[in-house]
Amino acid sequence: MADNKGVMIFVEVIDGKLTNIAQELLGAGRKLANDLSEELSALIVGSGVANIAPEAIAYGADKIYVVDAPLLKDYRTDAYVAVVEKVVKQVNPRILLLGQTTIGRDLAPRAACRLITGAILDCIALDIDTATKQLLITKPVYGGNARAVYSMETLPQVATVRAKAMTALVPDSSRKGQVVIVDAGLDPAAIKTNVLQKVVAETTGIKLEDASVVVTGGRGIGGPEGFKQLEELAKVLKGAVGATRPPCDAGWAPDTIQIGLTGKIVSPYVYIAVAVSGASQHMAGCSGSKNIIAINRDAEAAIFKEARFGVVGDWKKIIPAFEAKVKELQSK
Amino acid sequence: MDFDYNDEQKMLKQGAREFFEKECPKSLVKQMMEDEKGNPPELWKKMSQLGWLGLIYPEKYGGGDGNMIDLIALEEEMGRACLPGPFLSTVLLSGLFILHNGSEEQKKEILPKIAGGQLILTLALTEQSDSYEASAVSVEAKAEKDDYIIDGTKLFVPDAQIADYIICIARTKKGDKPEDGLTAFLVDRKTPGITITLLKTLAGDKLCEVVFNKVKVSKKNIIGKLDQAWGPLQQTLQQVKIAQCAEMVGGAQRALELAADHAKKRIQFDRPIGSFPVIHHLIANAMMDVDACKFLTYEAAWKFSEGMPCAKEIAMAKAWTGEAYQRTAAMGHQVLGGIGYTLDGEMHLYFRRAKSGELTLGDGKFHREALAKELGM
Amino acid sequence: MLWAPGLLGGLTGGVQGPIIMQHGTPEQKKEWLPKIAAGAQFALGYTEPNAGTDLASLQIRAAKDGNDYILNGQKMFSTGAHNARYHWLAARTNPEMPKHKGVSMIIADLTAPGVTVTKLTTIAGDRTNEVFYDNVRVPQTNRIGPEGEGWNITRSALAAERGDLGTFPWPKILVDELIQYAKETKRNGKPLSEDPQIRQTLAQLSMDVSVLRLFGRRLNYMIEKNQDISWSAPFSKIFESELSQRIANQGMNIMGLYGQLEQGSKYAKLKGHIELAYLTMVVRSFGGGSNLRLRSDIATRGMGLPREPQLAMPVKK
Amino acid sequence: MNMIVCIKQVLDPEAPLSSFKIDPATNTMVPVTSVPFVISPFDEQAVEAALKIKDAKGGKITVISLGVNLLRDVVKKPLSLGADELILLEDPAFIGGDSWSTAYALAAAIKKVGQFDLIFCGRQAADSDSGQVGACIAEILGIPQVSVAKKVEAIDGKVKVDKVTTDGYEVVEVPTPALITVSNELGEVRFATFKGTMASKKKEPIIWKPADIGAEPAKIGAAGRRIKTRKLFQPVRDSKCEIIGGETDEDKAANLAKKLVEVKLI
Repeated sequence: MADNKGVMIFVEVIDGKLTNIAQELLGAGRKLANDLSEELSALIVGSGVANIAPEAIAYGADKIYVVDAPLLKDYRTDAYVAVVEKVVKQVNPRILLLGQTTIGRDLAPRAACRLITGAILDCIALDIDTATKQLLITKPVYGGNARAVYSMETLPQVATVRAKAMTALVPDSSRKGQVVIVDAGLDPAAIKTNVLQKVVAETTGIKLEDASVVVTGGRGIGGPEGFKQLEELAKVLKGAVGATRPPCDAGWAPDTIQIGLTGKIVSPYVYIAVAVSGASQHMAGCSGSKNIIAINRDAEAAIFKEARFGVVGDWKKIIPAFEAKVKELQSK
Repeated sequence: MDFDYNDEQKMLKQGAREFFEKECPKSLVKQMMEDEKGNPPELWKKMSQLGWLGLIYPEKYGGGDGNMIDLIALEEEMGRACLPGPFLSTVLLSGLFILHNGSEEQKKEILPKIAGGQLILTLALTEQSDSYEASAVSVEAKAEKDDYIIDGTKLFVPDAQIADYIICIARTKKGDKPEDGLTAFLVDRKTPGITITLLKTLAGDKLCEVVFNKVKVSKKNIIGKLDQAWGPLQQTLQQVKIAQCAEMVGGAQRALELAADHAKKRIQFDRPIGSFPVIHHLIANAMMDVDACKFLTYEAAWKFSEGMPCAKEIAMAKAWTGEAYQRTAAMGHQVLGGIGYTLDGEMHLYFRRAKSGELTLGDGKFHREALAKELGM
Repeated sequence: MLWAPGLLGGLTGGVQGPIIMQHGTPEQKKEWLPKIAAGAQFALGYTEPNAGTDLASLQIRAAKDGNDYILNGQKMFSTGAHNARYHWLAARTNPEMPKHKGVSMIIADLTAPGVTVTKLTTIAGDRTNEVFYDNVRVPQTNRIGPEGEGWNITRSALAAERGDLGTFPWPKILVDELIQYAKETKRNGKPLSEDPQIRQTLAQLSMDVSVLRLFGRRLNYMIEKNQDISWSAPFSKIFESELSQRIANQGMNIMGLYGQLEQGSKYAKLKGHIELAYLTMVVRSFGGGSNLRLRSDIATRGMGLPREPQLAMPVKK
Repeated sequence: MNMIVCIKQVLDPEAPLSSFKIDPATNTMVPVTSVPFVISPFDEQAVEAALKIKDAKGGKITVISLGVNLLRDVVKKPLSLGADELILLEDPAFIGGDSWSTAYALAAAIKKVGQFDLIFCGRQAADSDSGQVGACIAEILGIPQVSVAKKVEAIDGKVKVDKVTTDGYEVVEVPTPALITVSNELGEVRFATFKGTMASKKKEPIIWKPADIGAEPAKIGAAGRRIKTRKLFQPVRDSKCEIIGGETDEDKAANLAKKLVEVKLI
């Protein structure tokens, strides 16, 4: 398929809005398209999503393909793969990018397999090899201990991109673009997946991904009571509480606040890591933080290698005293 | 003899490692050092459900039909985890003594309950004279109709504070030799006249003073033959020592790993301290020392499980392992410096246990002397 | 001498066969394996005046000339070279390459023109040799393994040698002799074996001998299973050489004044073995690679400790 | 209920970073003797998901793994937990593959097994972190998939899956046969009983070579790769951490608060 051209972004929409990751992907896609001197297109799939097109154009897309059908209301693998297959075969992009999200990680490998090409998931950097026009895809491997750079000869080159790895453009509502409506052409009988229920975990206070201060507890917190203490501190700092994987697995903290390779990716202004050793699997979820503050009693813990400020000591003594002092200073 | 465990034993060992990492973290170990009971009941129950408490017993007594090599594979991981609780006293000292010497009725009554985690037992042998020799047993049991009356004080009895039964080794006859005239009684701990005092120990393991003040025990509660407990008891102790060596092997191996890990991470003079030849030498010596422990223990266990004579091998394993574990943990403290000495650290747990392990069931000197006898000297 | 032939045998035999099996060409196997089987004597040629355990510093040159190499340089401590026919030699075939890369393994004929073997005597009275090469011609077909791979091949050879050194039976023989001696010898009217201190010492040495035996058997086990022995092979060598010294030293203490009598002397006990061992065994902690260096190897390879950083110093000319 | 679980043997991902080394010449990780091999943790959870269904409904669990030098004491673990059969695709031709060529071989083996209702995979392997093999197998076999499950329930010809999403979970239903990838949210995995471990001795693995599963040589292992590894490297960490001191932990805490206010972080 030597006539493959352009970069296509699979755009996710939540509650009628372009998601952050979609904005970031459009920013990254714009740059790649410029490097290739080719077009940047966006694929919007869903039910009642056509009105998103102008926003996607404002964020950098040249051409928008909209597949809008009631059957596409919920993400269902079989339906979405069929749609992606149809549009990609019609447009023949050189590159197809998706977000490393619940949808992207499910859709990308299956769609790539069907299109007889390869995919790389959870990338953090994308470049063009100018000699071959191939996409060079950087991805953390070995639980974040190493990075690999991959490429592929098959087209389109499919990749999913980790949240916050790319930067969105400043939206420009004066940008012009073309909108193409594509018929889903789905046979309802071929869709075997049913979404019975969606359960949203309750979150109190500030959403973890949006918080400018995150207080995270690790294995060393030792139990659910400790997380209550961290919540208090987070309240004082107007932030949110996160956790590494072990406390979530142990049930001390809900799964939805897990930060790391297999959890959420956050990049707050201040990240306070309490009794967190700094394993690569966890750092994969927070290394984008602007200022990491480590509190750990093991002076040799890896977290200190990533931190700007560190305190070596027992968090049980440090956290209450820290909270008290912060309150005192805030009241002045 | 194999220098490696077979696949299933490796699986048992790895599974035990993961289990203890999760269920027996060092915070629990430290808590149990302070705790009077010293045995977290949930952990004991889970070990029972995994079939570990009955591993070494035959299936007909609720056991797993495991052999000595299976047992030491598990013991290594218990040592690595610094497992608290009465495994040695209940499952090994008492359970094995009953298995090898008890009546069919006693075995059917007690062993399944040990395997099932419902009964805690201990064996009371040592006294104030601080010796594992037969001559050191002075607690007396005098016949009175269908009963015996036990009188005297046992010391350094492990886990007596939580035991349901105590197997008391008492003198029933003054024979020509001190080995003659000793009998094993299965005593309900709640029998009137028993007073138990918990002693404070180096490793936080639970050693007790058990005072028998005219304690009445039925003749039916004799385990094995009247007046002839000493020989069978020695055989059980031999088997227990092999298991205990394996526990120390696991601890020593972990102490070595902790030291090596620290040496790789700790930066001084702009390089990891592990790159200094002096640290290489400490670690290399400990590697050889720990391997020596392993192979001596494996050889003893193998000969035992093959039914071959192994008194020499057991003496060597116990003498070497006790001392080498202590050397290794002391080396660990040297490498870790101040961090190892804080109570937050783990090294001190191994350092404490190394010494208590060395002293329990006979130290290096005791076993070198035993070996000298075996060598015909 | 009880152990000296064993000592030499260990250094000269048993190493080459497995290496030729592993690295040799079919022709080389055909040529050398029958010769080794028939008892051809090899002397080892690793050490040089400026290269001890650090084989990478060796300087003996093997320059290509047609189908031959021309050897020039000197080897030291080549034990048995005065009796052996062949020299198992590490030589520098490419001086341009980094020091680990330019070394090849070559079998030289010690009777070839240009070879001079001169005697060196150790403090124990053992003979070892210096071997000088002056434009000695060796066919390139005598190179074992690829050119420049000598370092790797040598490492496996040294591992074999270090394991081999450890499997000797004589520490056990000596300890058994000492136990017998203690049982039979009375001091102040009591057998030595009743002295608690001596009982403890001999029991400990006897344990040590068991550990040595187990180290040797474990090594064989690992070789059979094709496991990496590079770090465990030295266990035997270190342990045995140091145990030998302990046996000799403590044996002397047990035997008291008699311990110092040489074999053949009036009143000498145990054929003077302990006296000879006392002198001989000191050598063993540095033969086949110094124990200090081996300990670093063990810790770095076996436990993954970092190596000591190399100082950037110019190689001596 | 016939179930198949795909597992991968990996170097222990919990091993300390200090034992992690890369050979830049071959772009591969250098195995260190002190780091053991284990079953990739998400794959263990996949085994657990299958065992839970077997507990509830009965059935047969066949475990498949692919590689060379697969350590029996590692890959036999599912047998000790209650799986029934172990198939090893053990041949040098199978290794060096990417997600696609690995999935191709596994799918071929699954076709040879024949009868199956559910296939379980871990959400991603702990070494490559690729996370695609499950989806590729499902695509090759033409069956539905559900990714990142935390709960799996089998109900007559259907499977109900709690699928983890960013802010909670979705309950998804698909007809069987289907493929499910399993995540750590499934919860704790069981430990083998002593009897289970010893019983696994009698279950010898079945070894299949490429020809046994009718795999085209050009599509398996390194030959079948679509993805090329250009480079593997370790990121450099060079942050300079300022350690806040103090007499006691409380002092350190107060000093930290002062410092953070001073540099306007809070």
